[in-house]
Amino acid sequence: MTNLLTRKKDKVDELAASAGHSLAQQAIRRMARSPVAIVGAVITGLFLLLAIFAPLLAPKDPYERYLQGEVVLGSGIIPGPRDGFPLGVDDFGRDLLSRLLVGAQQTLLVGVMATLIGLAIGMVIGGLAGAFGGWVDTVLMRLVDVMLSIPSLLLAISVAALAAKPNQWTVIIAVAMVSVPIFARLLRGTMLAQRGSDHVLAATSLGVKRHTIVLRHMLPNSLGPVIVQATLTLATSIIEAAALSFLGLGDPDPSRAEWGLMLGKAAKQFLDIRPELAFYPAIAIIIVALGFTLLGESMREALDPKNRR
Amino acid sequence: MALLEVRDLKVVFQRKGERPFTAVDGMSFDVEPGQTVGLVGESGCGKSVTSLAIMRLLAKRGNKVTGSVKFEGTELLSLSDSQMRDRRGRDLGMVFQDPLSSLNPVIPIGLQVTEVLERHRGMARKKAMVDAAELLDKVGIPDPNRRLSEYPHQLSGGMRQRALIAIALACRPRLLIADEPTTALDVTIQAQILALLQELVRDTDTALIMITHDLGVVAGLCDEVNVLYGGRIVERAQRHALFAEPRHPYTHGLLASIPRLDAGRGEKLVPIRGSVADNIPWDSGCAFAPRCPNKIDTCVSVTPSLEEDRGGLLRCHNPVLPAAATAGEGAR
Amino acid sequence: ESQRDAGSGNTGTFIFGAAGNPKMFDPIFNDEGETFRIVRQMYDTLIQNKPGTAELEPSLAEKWEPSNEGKTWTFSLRKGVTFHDGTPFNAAAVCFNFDRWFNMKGKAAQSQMIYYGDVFEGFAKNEGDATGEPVYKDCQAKDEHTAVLNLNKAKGAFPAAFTLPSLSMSSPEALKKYNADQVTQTGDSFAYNDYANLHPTGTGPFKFEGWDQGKGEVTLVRNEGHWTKPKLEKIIFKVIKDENGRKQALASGDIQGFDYPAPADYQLLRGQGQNVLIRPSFNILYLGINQKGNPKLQDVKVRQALAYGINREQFVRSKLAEGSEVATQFVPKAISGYNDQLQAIPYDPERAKQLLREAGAEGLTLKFYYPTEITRPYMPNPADTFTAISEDLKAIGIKIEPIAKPWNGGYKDDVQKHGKQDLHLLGWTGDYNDAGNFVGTFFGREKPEFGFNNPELFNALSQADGTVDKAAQKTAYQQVNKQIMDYLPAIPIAYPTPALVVGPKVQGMVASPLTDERFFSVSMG
Amino acid sequence: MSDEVLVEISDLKVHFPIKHGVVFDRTIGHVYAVDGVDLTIHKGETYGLVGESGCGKSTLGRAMLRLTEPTSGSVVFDGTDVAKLKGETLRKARRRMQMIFQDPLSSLDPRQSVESILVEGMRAHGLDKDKESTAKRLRELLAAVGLPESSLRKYPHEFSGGQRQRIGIARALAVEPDLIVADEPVSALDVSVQAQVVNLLEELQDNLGLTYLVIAHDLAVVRHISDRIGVMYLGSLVEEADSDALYEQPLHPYTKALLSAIPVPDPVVEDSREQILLAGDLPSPANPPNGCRFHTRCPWKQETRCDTERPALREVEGAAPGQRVACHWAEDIRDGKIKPHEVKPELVETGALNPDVPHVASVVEAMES
Amino acid sequence: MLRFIVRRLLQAIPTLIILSILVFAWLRSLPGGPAGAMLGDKATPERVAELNALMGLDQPIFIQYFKFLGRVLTGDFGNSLISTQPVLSEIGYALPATIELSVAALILAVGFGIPLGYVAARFRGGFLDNATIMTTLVGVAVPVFFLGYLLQFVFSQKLGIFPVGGRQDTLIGATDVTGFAVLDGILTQEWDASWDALVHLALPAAALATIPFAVIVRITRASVLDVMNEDFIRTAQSKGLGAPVIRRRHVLRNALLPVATTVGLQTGLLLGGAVLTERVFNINGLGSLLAEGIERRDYPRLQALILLGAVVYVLVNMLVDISYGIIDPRVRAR
Ligand SMILES: Nc1ncnc2c1ncn2[C@@H]1O[C@H](COP(=O)(O)OP(=O)(O)OP(=O)(O)O)[C@@H](O)[C@H]1O
Ligand SMILES: Nc1ncnc2c1ncn2[C@@H]1O[C@H](COP(=O)(O)OP(=O)(O)OP(=O)(O)O)[C@@H](O)[C@H]1O
Ligand SMILES: [Mg+2]
Ligand SMILES: [Mg+2]
Repeated sequence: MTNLLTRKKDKVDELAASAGHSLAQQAIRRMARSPVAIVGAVITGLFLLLAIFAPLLAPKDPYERYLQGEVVLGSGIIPGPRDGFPLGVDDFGRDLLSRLLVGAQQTLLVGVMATLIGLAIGMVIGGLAGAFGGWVDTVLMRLVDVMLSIPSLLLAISVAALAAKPNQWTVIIAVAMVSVPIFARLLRGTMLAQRGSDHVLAATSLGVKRHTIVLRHMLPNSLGPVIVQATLTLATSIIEAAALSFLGLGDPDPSRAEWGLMLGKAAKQFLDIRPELAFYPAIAIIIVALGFTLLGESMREALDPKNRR
Repeated sequence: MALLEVRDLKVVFQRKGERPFTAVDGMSFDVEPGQTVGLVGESGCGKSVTSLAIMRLLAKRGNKVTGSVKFEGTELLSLSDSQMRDRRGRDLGMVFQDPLSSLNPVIPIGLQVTEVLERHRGMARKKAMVDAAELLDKVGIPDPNRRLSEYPHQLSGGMRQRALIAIALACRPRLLIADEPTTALDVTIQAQILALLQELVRDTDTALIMITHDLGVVAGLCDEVNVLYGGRIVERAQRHALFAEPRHPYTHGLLASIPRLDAGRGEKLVPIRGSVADNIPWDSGCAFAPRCPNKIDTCVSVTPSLEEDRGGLLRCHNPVLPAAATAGEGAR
Repeated sequence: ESQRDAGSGNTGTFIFGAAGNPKMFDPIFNDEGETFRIVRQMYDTLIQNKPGTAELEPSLAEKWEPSNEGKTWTFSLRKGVTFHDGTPFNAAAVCFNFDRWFNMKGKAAQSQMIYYGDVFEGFAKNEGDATGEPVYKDCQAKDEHTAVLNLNKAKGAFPAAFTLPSLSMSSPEALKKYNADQVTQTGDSFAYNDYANLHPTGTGPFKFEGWDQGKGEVTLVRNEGHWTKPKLEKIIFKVIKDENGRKQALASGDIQGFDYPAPADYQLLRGQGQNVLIRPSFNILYLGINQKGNPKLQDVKVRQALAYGINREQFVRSKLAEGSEVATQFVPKAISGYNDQLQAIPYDPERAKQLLREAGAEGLTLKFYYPTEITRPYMPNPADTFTAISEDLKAIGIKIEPIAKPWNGGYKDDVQKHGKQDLHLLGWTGDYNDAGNFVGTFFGREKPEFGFNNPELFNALSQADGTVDKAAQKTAYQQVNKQIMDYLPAIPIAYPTPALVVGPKVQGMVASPLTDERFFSVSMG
Repeated sequence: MSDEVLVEISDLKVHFPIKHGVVFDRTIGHVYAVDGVDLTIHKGETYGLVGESGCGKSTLGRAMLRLTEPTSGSVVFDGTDVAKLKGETLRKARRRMQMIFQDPLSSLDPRQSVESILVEGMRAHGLDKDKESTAKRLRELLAAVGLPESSLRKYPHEFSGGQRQRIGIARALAVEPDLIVADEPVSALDVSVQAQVVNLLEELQDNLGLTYLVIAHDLAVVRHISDRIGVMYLGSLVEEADSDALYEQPLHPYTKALLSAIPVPDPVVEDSREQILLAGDLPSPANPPNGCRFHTRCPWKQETRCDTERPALREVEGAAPGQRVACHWAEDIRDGKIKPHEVKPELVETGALNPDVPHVASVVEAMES
Repeated sequence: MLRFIVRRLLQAIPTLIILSILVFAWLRSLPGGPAGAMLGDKATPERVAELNALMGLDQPIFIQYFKFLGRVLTGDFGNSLISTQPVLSEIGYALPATIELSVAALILAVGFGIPLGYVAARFRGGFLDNATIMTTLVGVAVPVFFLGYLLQFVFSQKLGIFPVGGRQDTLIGATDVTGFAVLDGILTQEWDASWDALVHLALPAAALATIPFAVIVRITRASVLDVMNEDFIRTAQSKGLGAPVIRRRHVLRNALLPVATTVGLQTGLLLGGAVLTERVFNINGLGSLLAEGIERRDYPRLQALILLGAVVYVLVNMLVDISYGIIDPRVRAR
């Protein structure tokens, strides 16, 4: 409004300009200097590699019950580490190491799919609200308000419980629903801000078609925070899925090698007799969630104009 | 002895992983009691940093301030933090550019004024409130008693700036630093504020450092003007001398590039080419050289020093000759 | 100043960790274990099970005699017994109880009286469309201490059914005073009256003192005059919903016992000095087969293949508690009618594959249902059970489509009503010593759960049930059990042994196959 | 410059509803941003619009281009009423009217290269027929605004403020408009750079025969580039005159005050200048004073008419041709019959309707913005 | 101010109406249905059908909804299927435990989070700052239930410092006045009972507090940093005010605005976290009511709890809005 307040901003950008080329490149450069970002990127990178190549890396078949004959739960016996089973076996005599490795793949699948679905739905809602404003916005945001007002875990539980035929996707969708309102609000906020911005006005006055403006100007410029949020959501999704497993609303195939499932089960049943069964997947989850969080936070930091000074 | 003596003031910003950046590069000037000294220059030339360095309001880390700032003979830069706090607000007042963001949005105006009275005059809140109302009245805020309990957002821009001035002048400081006090305001309001400042300074014999990028403001207000470029003073003169015969090509360029209300309309403006971003560091030559119409070979190899020139100071190898009033021609 | 009793840390207090809140304490409306455990301490039944067995022994009735081909039962009642409210227990009170149940009004009440329905089948005035002809006819107080019960037909369930905690004797005075019969419907549920919630009044060894729902504690105190001379001063049932929580509370001495510890923890618990009391099995865990689900399953060879393909031995050893055994038939050993000639089908994957080949059922894909969010005495961990069995089946070349359903989220509907499954996990805990309570319930008629129609089998079962002579009945059921195993409508997996764990100081606790533990004999050392 | 009229605005009003409500928002008032403006712009001329912040200059400019919906009134552009166009016809019509914005950075999409910025408008109107001609056109545009060809691949943040403004101008020129509305085109720029842009605008006008509406609060700049100037106060025009005439003989008290308030970079002038200091602030456009909008601050305010009757824009006898003023007492003031007097500043009520305070429905929303 | 409050109240109504529709629709579409759940082990298809007819579940859906709404508005949520007790009284019994837990967690989170966030901001970039940030990042990455077990394992099983679970020692025989164990002990001067309750609270509250704590630390830090960069802080410094005054009067108050909002938004997290924490620590609160309700499909209880959760959430956020209004005059102006 007051025309000279922009002076400050201008200077900031002048500085930014001196740094290099595109905005994304600058952000990446800033991140490359931050140890937090590096740690985050390394963790997530390793995790991704692990997930992709898990079947090749796993020394044994994660579903084969090698030592089941030696498991006697009634006497609290689950064989520990030994030759060929560096971390021991689980309560079905399956190789724990292989299960953990293959579990990375399942965990990634749950995390990524949940985030993507949440992102997709959230972006449709937020995008529509932000692009059209007015009553579309009002109606959609009320809906989002309601979703927000149900505690996230409750929402996930509700969705999971609703499934007629629970399967792996139940969990994914349940977890995805939690992030829908977050993405929707975020995108809507930035889109609305874009709506009034000068460059959108400029495009309008050039006679650019409306949908082109929305898709080419408003949306891309609103994506930064959304991408950051998505990275953070990946972390929470993995944890949330674990919580659902813990509450018994997880994957219907209980033998699937998935960290949340493994942790949920072991934390309940074997914490006293073989705590490793819970600790290994827990540590894996914590590290991966931490990796995504670190990456997301440093991305947020790097993209934040305030930090460019 | 001058009220304020700034000698060889230098501010270097140093961020981890970045090249050190010299924002203020050996600034020296004096301010006599009652005198109004102008600091003019374009955005980024170091005006604000200079004022903040004098007030010692720069962040504790990330920068290095060297040189000397003597206030009534006391070296401010070597005072302890608490000694300096005792001076700020009492001996040195300051008014900032953006009156909205410079006032705390969640505290009533009254408290923001009394705060300084309580701090330096040891007044009780009640008494301070009475004084605060008087102050607001003096800076021309109507219905001051009511305004005391209002919040900044309830005031208009001009009123906010008046409130800020009231705060700065509450303890009758000997020196007031005004950093672009009118930049965010409309011309009619700017006129009010400038008139107010002028009046207050005159009435109380306060010295004023006026920081602005608007040469017009300087022309009406200042006794002595310092023109800054790239963190250094490039020209200093009494205001009449400066406007009548600008010697530095930069000063000259500035004057030629702004449309004057009283000039004929047909005259073409003469811009300075390039922009501030094009300047080069002072250490290998004249920072203005890349944009200078009067550039000679020496300019890029020898750093000019600030030298006496017709009663003022000038930092230029090839100053504008009084006759060559149109030397800036063809700048583009 | 505080009013609480100073006697905290009282050794006469036994704190038992319950897995869930009780419903309310009117026995006739109850149907689940957490409540029955408390009800058993407050009430007596006419006949009871001898501690640690499924044999009958006197309780409120000192003698019971069938006559008229099992249609009349004469009870000689214990003398000198009073209800907790001081009113005397006599034949009139017995008849009052039977009449009360028989005459219960309101559909709500009727649909909540599950055990009554199972045993007596109908009411004086049936409401709704589901209940059948009543078995109960009338009850006469022949004298103060003789009650005569007349039935419309004989049933194999008697007299064992008189031990059901649902059929406990309540004080007629208290029932009337606290409007026990007023059951109201509110929204999607029912509400019971003060009798059930605040003033349960029986004759049992312990009296109701209070139910602190905030803390989840039910407190009972000793009934001084009870003929069993109960030793404990006080019993507190403390709700600890989490399995781990109960375990840890026991370890830290917060509680002195809890039910159904996980098999995996037995060793640990014993290491802490706790007593793990293993109940003789009175359960059956089976793998259900729905022949309508997949036509291939109608071939007995395929069903046999499944049976040969499951390594039940290993499952029982590695996943179930000690004392559990591989099932040979659909009734557990303790039941009269158990056929000890029958051998468990051995694990023989090669044979299984061959049978499948013979039946032309290679590459069979089966929808395998299992319940979640539940543990049952016969199935401590459904997911594990499912995993073990499905992995075995996969190994003989059957493809499994796992379908998990919450127990209360439609699992039973799906498998028992709609028969959506090909295979499913289920089991049964006996209510009293009666083979018909097992096999009759499973295979007594055509059911969507199993999807077969075998009139021969149905007939044999109904004849066995109608046999009044106990010895003859036993033989009949042994026959039927063999018949079932030949036909193999489902696969019996195991007889699990649910356990009970008590702290080192607890003495005199006797584990019952029917989970019918009465705490009168318990004391704190 | 010709006498041919390019734009004719009559009785244009833009009122922004102020929404506020318990459950559903109701309109509880209006911001009278533009409140009955008549204005004519001739082909090839530069019309300057000045006034204090918030007086409705930008809104007027935007309404003219239908970037803001006018509440009533008409904007006839070269024979067609822009205010009534719809859909595709409106979109097509936009080609001939372009805008330059105050903030050169925020008006450029940070993710678009200069090339794509420039081509976008051409594409929207089918002007990018083939690659070659487009490339040629781009070169022309860059040359016209004085940017090197290498700029095409660069992104907005890689340029200095002045250069960015040139990109903005090039973007407007790309669709070969007849009219350009420049909303404070230089106020975000450093003084030394301002002149470059001002000169560029003038040059382009000479070469391309453009018509400008230049909006600025800096009267000196406006006067420098404009042929005619309209002075706005609180949503309406108070005076309109040829550039020189306005300076020579301002008729409206507000114009006088405005002119006298502008500092001149010349101590001699400054020392001798007679200033008319206005009291108080611009009243809120949501709650404009009755009668003459300026009467609350007018040193020449009279007992009668001023606070009751809204003066229309009219020609005054003896004034320069084309000079119009909205003041009841313009002649008397000019002739010195009425003397200025002191004005007590009035409180300007801000608060609920204060446009400075962004309206948000909830705290969550506030956090996001 | 009053108008502001009323407005916020009224604004919550549409949200709650939509919510009630959603909850209703959700419950009706769950498999199994209340009858099946009610009959439990012995549910036969016939009995289920009978019971459904009885409870009007065969009526048109909108009639069911309006009946449902009518009951909800009169506070009648029916009886729990599991316990047969009125849901409202069940909630009444469970509420104190959850409030006690959540408040304790919130106190921990706020009490430690804000000072730590502030200190981290003050020593930005220093060791303390980095350590704090790392801690909070790790804190968010640990699943709550696992953390609970971990705390239990270390502090009660191995070290024996804290009790494993529950709210109070059974045998301490505390007098029940309000249902709030700590408060009751104070009211009746049973200090040992109060202390015992507090000791029982420590671990679950700590587990539940981790995530809100981490979030609050980071928000506080960020917002303090933001405020410290504001112009008005420079104004305050130029007045010569001492650092403590600036901190208290200028920094903290402005910095608390976003923190207050965050705290409001955390209530949702707390309710969700309580489900996990209460289960691990054997606390008979709303969370365990809920967990049990979901497990056993206790429809009356579930609908009441979800509605309650949302109402609490909406109300808390309204309170936050109002407190925002108190702290920030700019909000009040509207
Ligand atoms: N805290 C800081 N860290 C690093 N560089 C800074 C900092 N503050 C200012 N600078 C740089 O110092 C130079 C001088 O800044 P200063 O604020 O003094 O300019 P100015 O003359 O006041 O400009 P304006 O007219 O825009 O206010 C600028 O290049 C600026 O980017
Ligand atoms: N979209 C809008 N909704 C509501 N009010 C608006 C809107 N746009 C502008 N206004 C209000 O209309 C009035 C005129 O605004 P406008 O931007 O036209 O002023 P201006 O003269 O351009 O001011 P400036 O010099 O600050 O740019 C202001 O009070 C402003 O707050
Ligand atoms: Mg500055
Ligand atoms: Mg504008």
